Parts: sequence; C-alpha cells; structure tokens
Amino acid sequence: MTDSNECLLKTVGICKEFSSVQVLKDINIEVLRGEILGIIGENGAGKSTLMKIFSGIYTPTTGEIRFEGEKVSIPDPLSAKRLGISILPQEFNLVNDLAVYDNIFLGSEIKKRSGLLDKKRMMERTTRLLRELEVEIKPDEKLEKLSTAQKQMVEICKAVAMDARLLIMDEPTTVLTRYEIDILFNLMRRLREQGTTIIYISHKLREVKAICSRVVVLRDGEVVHTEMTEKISELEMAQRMVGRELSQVFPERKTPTPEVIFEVRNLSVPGMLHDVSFQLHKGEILGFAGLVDARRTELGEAIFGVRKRSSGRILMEGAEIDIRSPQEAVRYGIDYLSDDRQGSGILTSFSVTQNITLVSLFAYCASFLKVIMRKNEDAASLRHKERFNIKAPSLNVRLEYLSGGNQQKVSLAKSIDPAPKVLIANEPTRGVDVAAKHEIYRFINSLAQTGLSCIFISSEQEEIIGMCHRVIVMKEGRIMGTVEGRDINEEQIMFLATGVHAGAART
Amino acid sequence: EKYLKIGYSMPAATAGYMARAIYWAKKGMADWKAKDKNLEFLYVNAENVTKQANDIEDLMAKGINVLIVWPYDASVTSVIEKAWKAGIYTVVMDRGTSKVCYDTYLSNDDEGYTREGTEWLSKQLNYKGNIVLIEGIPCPINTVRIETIKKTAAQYPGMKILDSQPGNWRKDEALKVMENYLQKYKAIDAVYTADDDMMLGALQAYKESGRKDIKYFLGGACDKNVIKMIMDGKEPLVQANVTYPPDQCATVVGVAIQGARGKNFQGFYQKKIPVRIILAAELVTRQNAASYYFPDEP
Amino acid sequence: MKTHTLALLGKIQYEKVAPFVALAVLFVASSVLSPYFLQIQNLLNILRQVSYTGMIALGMTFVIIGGGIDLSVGSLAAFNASMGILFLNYLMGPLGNEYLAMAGGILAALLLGAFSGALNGFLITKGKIAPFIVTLGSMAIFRSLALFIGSAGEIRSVSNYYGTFGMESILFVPVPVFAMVILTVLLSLVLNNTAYGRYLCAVGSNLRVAVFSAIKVNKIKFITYTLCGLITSVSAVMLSSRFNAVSTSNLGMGFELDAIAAVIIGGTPLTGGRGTVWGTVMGAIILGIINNMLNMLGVSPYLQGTVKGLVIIGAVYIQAQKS
Amino acid sequence: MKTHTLALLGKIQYEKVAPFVALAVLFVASSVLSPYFLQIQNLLNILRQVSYTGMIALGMTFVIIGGGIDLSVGSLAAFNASMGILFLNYLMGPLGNEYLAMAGGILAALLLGAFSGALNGFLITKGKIAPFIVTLGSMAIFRSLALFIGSAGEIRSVSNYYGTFGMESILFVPVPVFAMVILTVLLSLVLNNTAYGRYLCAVGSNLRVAVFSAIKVNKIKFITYTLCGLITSVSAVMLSSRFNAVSTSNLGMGFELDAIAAVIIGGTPLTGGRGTVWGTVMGAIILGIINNMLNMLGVSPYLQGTVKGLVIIGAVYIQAQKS
Ligand SMILES: Nc1ncnc2c1ncn2[C@@H]1O[C@H](COP(=O)(O)OP(=O)(O)OP(=O)(O)O)[C@@H](O)[C@H]1O
Ligand SMILES: Nc1ncnc2c1ncn2[C@@H]1O[C@H](COP(=O)(O)OP(=O)(O)OP(=O)(O)O)[C@@H](O)[C@H]1O
Ligand SMILES: [Mg+2]
Ligand SMILES: [Mg+2]
Repeated sequence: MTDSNECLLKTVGICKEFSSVQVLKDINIEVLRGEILGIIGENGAGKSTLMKIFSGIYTPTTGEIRFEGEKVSIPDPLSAKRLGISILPQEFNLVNDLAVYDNIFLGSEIKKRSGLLDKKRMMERTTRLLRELEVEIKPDEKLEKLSTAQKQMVEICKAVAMDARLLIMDEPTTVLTRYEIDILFNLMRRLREQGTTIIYISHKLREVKAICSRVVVLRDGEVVHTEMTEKISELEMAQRMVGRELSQVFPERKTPTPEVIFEVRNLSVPGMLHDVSFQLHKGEILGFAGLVDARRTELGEAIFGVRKRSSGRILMEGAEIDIRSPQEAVRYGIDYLSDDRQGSGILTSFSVTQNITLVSLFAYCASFLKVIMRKNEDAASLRHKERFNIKAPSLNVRLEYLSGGNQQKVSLAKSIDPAPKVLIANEPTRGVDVAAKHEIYRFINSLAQTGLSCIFISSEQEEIIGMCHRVIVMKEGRIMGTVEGRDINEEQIMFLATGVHAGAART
Repeated sequence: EKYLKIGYSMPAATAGYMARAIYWAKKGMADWKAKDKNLEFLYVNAENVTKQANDIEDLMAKGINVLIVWPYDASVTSVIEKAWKAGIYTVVMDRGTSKVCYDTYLSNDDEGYTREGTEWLSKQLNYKGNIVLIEGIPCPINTVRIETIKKTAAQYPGMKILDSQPGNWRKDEALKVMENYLQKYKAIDAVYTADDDMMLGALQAYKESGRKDIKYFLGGACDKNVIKMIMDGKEPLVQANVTYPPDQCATVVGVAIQGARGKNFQGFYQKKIPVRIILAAELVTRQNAASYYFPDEP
Repeated sequence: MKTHTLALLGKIQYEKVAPFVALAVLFVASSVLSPYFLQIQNLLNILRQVSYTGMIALGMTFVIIGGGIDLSVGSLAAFNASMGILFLNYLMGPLGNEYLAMAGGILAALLLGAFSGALNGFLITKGKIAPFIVTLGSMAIFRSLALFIGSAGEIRSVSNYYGTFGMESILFVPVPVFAMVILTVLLSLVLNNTAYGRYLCAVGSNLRVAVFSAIKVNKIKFITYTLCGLITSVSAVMLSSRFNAVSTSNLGMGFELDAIAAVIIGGTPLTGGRGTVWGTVMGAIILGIINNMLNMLGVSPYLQGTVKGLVIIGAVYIQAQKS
Repeated sequence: MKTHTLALLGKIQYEKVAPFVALAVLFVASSVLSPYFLQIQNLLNILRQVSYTGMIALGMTFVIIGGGIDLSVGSLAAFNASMGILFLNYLMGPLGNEYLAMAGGILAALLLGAFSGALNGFLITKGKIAPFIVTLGSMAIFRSLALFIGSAGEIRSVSNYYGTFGMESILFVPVPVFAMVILTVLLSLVLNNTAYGRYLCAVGSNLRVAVFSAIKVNKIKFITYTLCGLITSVSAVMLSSRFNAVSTSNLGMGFELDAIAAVIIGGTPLTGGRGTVWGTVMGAIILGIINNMLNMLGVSPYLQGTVKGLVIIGAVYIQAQKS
C-alpha cells in the first residue's frame, strides 16, 4: 500500500453494471503521481468503461474514487475537467463540422478581454502543438477533410491542450505508425517530466512495455494482476490477460500462385494519388506501409469506387473493369474494410447480425422480393461471432453497446462475409487484443491459402512484416518502392517511407 | 375616357366560395376590358395579411390609379390607407376596414346573411327545435355570422342551439364534425353551416349515419350544386339557401371604374357614386332558385 | 448474460410500445371524460377519420426513416385525385362502362401518384437538392396545378359508384380503415423483413456507412419517395371517393403536418435511421382521438388549439420519459 | 500539398458564396424581365417585405444549426404582438404619455417573446421532447391564445405613433430592414466569434461529442430557443407596427415555412452543425424577389405556386451543383 500523497487517484471497490450485467467487478487500483500506468486486457475486459468512469461519462454502480486522497464524485465530464482529468477516448471525440483548432479548444476556448474568441492565439497554440507532434495539418482545416491518422493526432492535441493533471489515453496509437508513435512517446515522457500523470491503454504490448512504469491487467472486469513493467515480459502480459497459453503469433506463409488476379495501372486522384501501379497475385497478402498521409486509405477508397479517379486502369483476372461505385466493386469480388470504424465501417445503431450481413444481404434473401431469411442470417453471424470470439451479450444487441475491439471484429466480419476475391483491409486489427489478433492473422492467412488475395494496409510494422508476402511502401500518394522476402524488415520499410535511414528517422 | 390602371387584390382561394369569387372577379375584369380599351388590370392574390400588404405595395410600385381590395381582415387598413392617401381611387369590398380610408365600399350583408337563414329555419321548425352549427375558420366575419345566428335564434324560446364547432369552411372537416355531433346528440332538428361546402359535408355524414331525425340542412352562398338540388327538389333536407353573391367581385369592377371616372349609375341624381353599397342577402327557395343558378361557376 | 440480453431487449422494446402506452392513457381519459366516446360507431368514426392521413403517415414514416421529409403529400393528394377523376369522367364517354372507367381513373391516380413521388425522388437524388426544399417546391407546384385544372373549385366525378365504394364497409370495417390496416401490415413486413427495409434504415442512420457498404443509396431514396407518392394517392383516391369529388383548393391542406406529427408521435425520430410502422398508426389514432374529443367536450373554437397542443405535447412526454 | 489545401479552401468558400450566386442570377433575370424591378422604391419594398420573415429566419438559423426546428414562430409572433399592443393600450391610460406607453408595450412583447421561446426550450431540454413536437404544439397553443384574447378579430393599438415608427426610414433604409441588418451583423459575430457559437455548432453536429467535451448542451439549446423567440418578437413588433394592429387569426400564418425555407436556401443544412447567417438573409431576399416578380409579371394566381416552386428548387439547384 502506497500512502495517498504519492497516489493521485485511487479506486475503492468500483463496480459497473449495464442493465444488470457486471462489466466491472470490485476494481481497486492506484494511479501514482507522475507515473505512466499501463492498463491492458482483452477486448471487452472493461478498460474503456473504467476510463469513462474516471472522465465522468459513466458513474459507477458502487464503489468510490479518491482523487488526491479525497473522495470525489465525477457525475459529468465537466467535473472531471475541473479535477484536471483529461481523456483521449477510444472512439473519435471530434466535431466534423468544426475546424481543427476549434476542436482542440472545444469547451476551453481562449477568449479576448471582450469575451470574443481569440482565434489568433488558439491557432498559434494549435500550430505549436501540431508541430510538436510533427504533423502537417492547417489549424483552420475542416476536420472532415482529415484522414483517420490525422484525426487521431488532432485528438491527441486536444487531450494535451488542456494541461491536465491526469491524462487518460485509450488506445491512441491504433492507426499510428511506428514513426508517429515515437513522437507521441517523446511527448508523453516530456509531459511526465512536467508532472502529468498518464494512464495508457493499448493492445500493443511492446509499446506498453516501452512507455509504462507499471501495468494493470484486467480480465472480465476484474484486476487480475499488477506489476512493474520491467518485471513482466510481453508474452507474460498476454498470457495474464487472456488467462491461457498463447500460440505462436504469425502463421506459416505459403507462397502465393504466380497468377496475377488483380492489377492497378497508373491510378491517379488529383491532389491525392499520383500514378500508382501494382499487381496482386492470387492468394497473396500484399502489404502497404507508409506514414500518415501516405494516402493508402485514399488508394483503397479509389479502388473501391468511393473516390473519383482522374486516370488509371484496373484489371481483374486479366480483364479491365471500370469501378465507379462500391456496388460495382463488390460485384467484381472486391471488398473494403475501412480504418474509420464508426465513420464509414459499422452502424452503431444496428445489431451485430445486421452489421455483419449488411454488404452481403442479398445472399440471405429469398425470392425477388428479397425477403430476409433470419435463420441463415443468424447462423452466419453466429459463425463469425465464434470465429473471432466477439464478446456480445447477444447477436441482436446494438453495436454501440459493444467494446471498441469487438466492434472492430464485427467490422472485419462484415467485410469478409461476402467472400470477396480481393479484400482491401485497412487497419484490420485496429484495437483488437492479442489473442484475437492471432485469430485474425490465422484466418486471413487461411483464406489466402484458399485463394483470397489481400491488400493489407496497416500501421503496425510487426503485422506487415509477419503477414505479408510483399510490401509496397507509399509516401504522399506515391509508391516509393516494394520490398520482398528477406528485405521485408523495419529498416528497409522506414527508409522507403521516410527517405531517411531508419536510424536517423527515429528520435 | 380616362386611362385607368386598376389594381385588384383579393385573398387566395382557400375555400370553395373564394374560388367562385375569383371566378367572378376575372369575369368582371374580362367583360370590362372587352368593351373598354382604356383599362388595364393588375390582379393579385394573397394567402395571408402580410402577403396582401406586400401585394398592395407592389401594385403601387406599378403605378396604379385605382385600387380594388378585398381585405383579408380589418388589420390591413393602414396599408390601404396609404394607397388612399396617395390619391389612388380606392374601393374596399366585403370585409371592412377599421376606419374610412376608401372612396367606395361594397359589401355583402353578413348580418342579413345569417339573419335570413336563421329566420327561415326557425319558421320551418315553427320556432321550436334543436339546431347544431358548424362554423368557419375563427375570424371576424365568422364571428359576425355566428353572433347573428345566436341573436336571432334567441328571439324564439323554442329554438335551442346545441353546439357550434369549427369546420373551417371545409367539406371534409365539416363531415368529421357532423359525424361527431351525430354521436353526441340523439335528437337534432336542423343543421346550419352558413356555407354550402360545409353543408354538403355535414349532409353526407348524416346520410352515412342512416339517421332519420334531422329535417333541414341549411348552407349558404348558393353553390351551384346546392341550387340545383333546390331546383330539382329531390332532396327534402335541402330546401333553401341565402345569397352571399360572389359576383360582387364582378360588380365591384364596374363600381370602381364609374367612381374613378366620376360617374354614377343610371337613375342616381347624385354626381358621386354612393360611399357605401350593401348588397342584399336574398332567400332562395324552389320558386326562385332558377334565377340564382350559374352552371359556369367553379 | 441472459438477463443482460433481456434487459437490453427490454430497453429496445419500450421504445416500440411507448406509443401504445400513450394511446392507452388517452383512451382511458377519453372514455372517462365523455360518455359518447366508447360508442362503437364513434370509435369506427375515429378510425375512418384518421385512416386518410394515417395512410399518408405510413409513407411518410419510410421517408423519415430514410432521413428525408416530404412536405408535398397534401397537394400531391389533391392533384392526383383531381387528375384521376378527370380521367374517369373522360373515360365514361368512350368506355361507357362505369366500372371500367372507375378502374381507369383510379389506376391513373395511382400511377400519377407514384410518378409524382418519383419526381421528388429524382430531384433529391440526382439533383442533390435537400428534400425539404424539393418537397416544399413540389407542394406549391402540385397545389397550383390542382387549382389550375379545377380553377380552385370542385372537380366532381360523373360516376356515382365512385362516390360510394370509399364509404362501404367490409365486415363492419370501413374500406379506408381496411386499406390502412392492410398497408400497415404490408409495410411493416417490408420494413422488418426485406433487404430494402434494412437498407432504408442504414441510409437513414449513416449515409457514409451505407455508401461504403455498397448500398445503392440513391436507388433506395428514389424508391422511398415513389412509394410515399403511391401510398398518398391511395389515400387521395379514398378521400375523393368519399365526396365523389375533389376540392382543389383545400383537399389535403395541412396533411403534411398531420402526417409528420403522427410519425413522430408514433416514436420514429425525425433524424431517421429507425422507426415503427405500427407506432405511426398509433400516432395517427392519437391525433384522431384528440380531434374527436375536442368536439365531444365542446371545447370553445378559440381554445381548441390550446388543448390540442397540450395533449400532443403530453402524449409525447409520456413516451419521452421512461425510455 | 499547398494546392491540395488551397483546393479544399476553395471548396469551403463556395458553400458560403453559393447563395449569393443564386441571388445574383435571380436578380439579373428579374431586372431583364420587369422594367419595374430595378426601381429604387421597388427594391426598398422588397427589402422591407422580406425583413419581417428575414429576422425570424435569423433566429431559425440558430435553432437549425443547433439541430432543432421551431414551427411556432408564426403564432408566437401573433400572440406576442397582440399582448404587446394590449399592454400598450392599457398603459396609455395611467401613463398618458404615448411614447412611454409604446416603449412599455414593445418591451412587454419582447420579454414575452423571449419567455415563450424559453418555454419551448424548457420542454425540449428538460422534457426531452422532440423539438418538432414541442413547437408544433406551441404553434397551436400560441395561435389559439391569440384568437382567444382577440376573439379571432384584430387588435388595434390606440397609439398612432406605434403605427408609424415601423414604417419610417433611417437614411432611406426602412426601420425593419435596418433592424434586420443589425441583427445579422450581431448574430454572425455571435456565431463565429463566441464560445456559444462554437458550442451551438458542436451540439448540432454531434451531440455525443458535445456532451463528452463538457459542454452544457441543454443550456445551449435553451438559450437558442429563447433567442429565437426574442428575435421573432422583434419582427412581430415591427410587423404589427406596420399594420398598427394584429390580425389574431391570420398574422404570421405560414411564417415558419418561409423562415425555414430562407434558412435552407441560404445554405444551412436542415441537419444542423453548421450554417451562415448572411446566407439566410440571401435566402430571404431570394424568396422576396420571387414573390415580387410574380406580381410584377402578373402571373395568374393559380399558376403562381408552380412558378414559385420551380424557382425555389432552381435557386437551390444552382447551389447544390458546383459545391
Ligand atoms: N453502454 C453499454 N451498455 C451495455 N454494455 C456495455 C456498454 N458499454 C460497454 N459495455 C460492455 O462492457 C464490456 C466492457 O466494455 P469496454 O469498452 O470497457 O471494453 P474494453 O476493455 O474497452 O474493450 P476494448 O479493448 O475492445 O476497447 C463489454 O462487454 C461491452 O459489451
Ligand atoms: N496536408 C493535408 N491537408 C489536408 N488533408 C490532408 C493533407 N494530407 C493528407 N490529407 C488527408 O489525409 C488522407 C490521406 O492520408 P492518410 O493519413 O489517410 O494516409 P494513410 O496511409 O491512409 O494513413 P493511414 O495509414 O493512417 O490510413 C486524405 O483523406 C487527405 O484528405
Ligand atoms: Mg476500449
Ligand atoms: Mg488512413
């Protein structure tokens, strides 16, 4: 037991029920001043819920919170803010209709003496913050114009902008690449020096080990382990949170057939993509690496038919195809898994089943009237639920009641349900826990064995390196190069992505 | 002959009666134009008082020297006054203004309209019976009419007004109201709506209900179908009507032209045209119905 | 876990039953307040009185679920019914046979209805114009066309039978009520059991996701407005048959507000994405009962608005709370 | 990169200027079509004619940006103006001084207006009732109260000056136009340069985020409806001064549709989250020009609706395309 003056926040027997199901059971944790505390656990373990309790979005069913030794109640976000608790939530918490700087200062605007907004100063501070994070975004850019990764960076700025005493980061790095993550970590270290306490949630155990001083492991809403990070290995962390031995991470890669199933020639999108060409072999997993604003998302969207191409040809099984809309793409056997889960991936107001079968719905319909056959639908979604072990109270629960990672699993299930020949997977394992990741890797791999070809966009280099047969590296909408076999390693990729040698890129 | 640029502003056709009024207004304008080249008509319709105020301003902007206006209600007075003060020969019709700001006023007789009706109805029921009313849209003329009905009926102790609910001068709404009356009142002797659209709606509700107690349905303003009914005499429930002539809208054109040119009608010894002309509300029965039948009206 | 599911379902369920609750409360209140309310005939009257806007509200439900709105329904009804009757009258000559002519007229009205709706849909999808504006415009256009062809007066049908079929009853149930019930059953099947229904909700709840899910968004919207136009015409035909005529100046006036009100009172959010067809029917009936009671209690014409407003707000308040 | 961002900016800009473009097109067309159109007096007329609904539309803009809607503005105007005049007339006795009485009456109307708006806001936030329903209800309520106090007739003011001040001009600009311009400047300042403005957009764009960002959502909504009520009363006072009376049965009829139309034609989406105050003014003027031209060209009354509808749709179509 540490005495309260070096302990910033302390929970005593916190429980949380959602409509009579226990999500958190008797949580007792301490957050020490100036530490970076890691919290890990399977999808649905209760991490975000706990954080939402700290930030006043949920109130605990029972139990109490001690802040600076005193018992506090945090009924709403405002009181959390007053205590100096700032959260960077798992799902984007940004207003699309407002500019970047408006978002960063939303709720804590800088005002002139006249009471009017001091836009100039807010923009200046925004520019400074963004520069600290080394992202190139205009402070007065409309948020909706930004990419997932860029939004994430803005989200980070927003959380940092109000210099909080306790900063909670719920999976901030899911769409970030190694490069930005290093920047983020430097920032976090600096903050810690300035005395900010940080709670850091992630499924990337490597990061947890790298940045956190202590780690708390949650399983099914209970604290099962607390440990100094130097005393615990990644593997052990993983086993603690899953509660069983883990199989080896990446499955065996079988070399794909030489047959080219899909090809892109000189694809361009004005101001976005410049003369992109590549080939995809049957059964191949083709990785796309790059930093923020590599525009891989754009490439994916352009192929899938949601972005207008100015030029370029697309060939499927040798024949040229003209994709002008997602319907056509899907008809040709191409499907896309979006990295912007709630923005364009899933419908939070729809049930698990309804989401999973949304793209492939006709396959579950009878007669020309397209009557949905519930049985088949449920059967299918049940298969997916088990395969990815989606933690959901039932198949007809609205997705808003699922944890982030489980939503991601649904999103993946949705994109593979139509059994595409070519899957464009953008950040497929975003926010998914280790165990589930392994399942997903194994699954995609097995599909590849049976002839599925996959365009694998990911910001996690381990993933890319572990999964892909070939890796194409992009930068600002151009292909910088391709690495194969032996050459698939960090140095090569970073070199192509940044144009600088990895050693230098890292600082 | 003096060249007249005549602006004519009326409320829009929101009920059957107004449609007929507009028909006559156009007829009046067409007839006069046919026989006199020195006339120009600018005709406008308004859905509400604000629009009507705008209309009058627009007409003035187009430089009219005669204004014929059927005010939505007296609240438009001050706008009309502006035109009048600007030296435009102003003829106000039907619904009055709240002060004298016109050269001539031509109107139907709202009080006489429902007095005639109520008297007839009372007489038919020999001054004893239960009647239900269906009102129009709550507004001044409606108030005048309903008040008059109540006043007139009050003279006869036997005449009981059971209820008075708004049917907004609409057939379908009058029908609903009547359906509900029929549930509410087990014995009704007559239905008075002072409007033929509403009367037809009420009549239909009664027919559908299969009840036999009601003896008279009295509407008003001589819808051509109703007049036909009376002429043919095949519908014992509908035996009379009272005029509220929509052709006032045609008459008024003549009044305005004569007045603006400083003439008067045949047989008047005065130089100037009368300041106020009130058209009689006439009782229409099978005997005289034929002369009130205008098959061309909408 | 079980309990959890049930609880969640429970939560979802209440939304669905809320309108029924509100209706029940109103129903009980009415039967206490007025001795006439519970008469079978009165209840049948109410049902028939609401059936016309009720049907339209059903179409409106779909439109609103899809994230749109249709202000044109009222004038669309007037215009199509007018055209239908004109066509009927025209057919009487050549065809001679009254029934054929009637069939022709009705068919014309329905087709034209679907077409008018499709026109809205076309402008909204291809023209990329806000539904509110498109239908505000077409509201004005359809009305003025109706006024024009009927010079603001009545358009009567020359067939007498046309004037009766809308008033008949099938085993005590008035025809329009019958039509409304059938439509309700059909539409709730469509909404809950067909791909189209599922897509409609998707489009309404998040357009972007719908697009990424390879849903033909424009097609769905187009179909929906067409459907709404068609259903509106069914109601229009029934209504005009009631009077064997159309009053071009005021048939359908204000229907759009009544319909939208019914939809929202019925528990479908104006923001779209979800909704219930049965709820809408409840909403329509709630409005009908209010109007009926105003007459039954003989509320002064001036104050009727106040009472109506208060009750509407109250009815929705009941729903808003527990859910 | 540069070009990229520039392009984006360009796009954002067009949204803002689109209404002006539409207006320009209409303006040129009108001046070609009618010799009377360009007369100073006519242009001033148009401005004054639109200023009344224009002001209301400004309040409506805020409501809509906040993700709500207010159908009650029209009857609210009638009710508050009536009360204001009654109070004025009452004051004439004790105070004797016409100007004081007038000030009193106007003040009363404005306060009552704010209060009425606040009532809407209260029901929407605390009562958790959909804005559409609340304001649909209060629309009926305010109207019926107005009818009640004026027994459906007109309420005249006994002060003559009251009837003139609204018609006067400040350096050739009619008072109501002046008021509209001032309001527009103020409100666009509020929208773009105050925290409240930001919060309003946040609330309308994404309620969840607004809540998470520790914004007092209900307070923002409440303020907005109150503001709308207040502004509506400013317009109501001007309007009643124009008539020196209020037609309780008719004043403000259909204003809600005109106002909402102006907002949307002005480029503010009905879904809220963003919007421009100046755009709304343009929208109002566009509607005003359309009405003016219908008279200037003497379009047949029955066909006016058609023309109006087509032009409205066209005006928005122009905007919808390039953006
Ligand atoms: N609003 C809610 N209503 C009902 N159940 C909920 C709600 N929010 C979360 N849950 C449930 O609580 C459990 C924990 O959710 P939580 O989001 O805290 O998990 P998590 O640890 O953040 O998982 P992930 O790593 O995927 O983000 C999940 O089973 C989820 O289904
Ligand atoms: N300078 C910029 N200004 C505005 N938007 C930009 C800029 N640079 C890139 N974008 C946006 O970023 C997106 C492309 O970059 P993005 O970060 O998505 O590449 P990415 O490889 O998809 O990133 P991730 O790997 O995280 O998906 C596009 O949506 C584009 O609008
Ligand atoms: Mg989480
Ligand atoms: Mg991306």
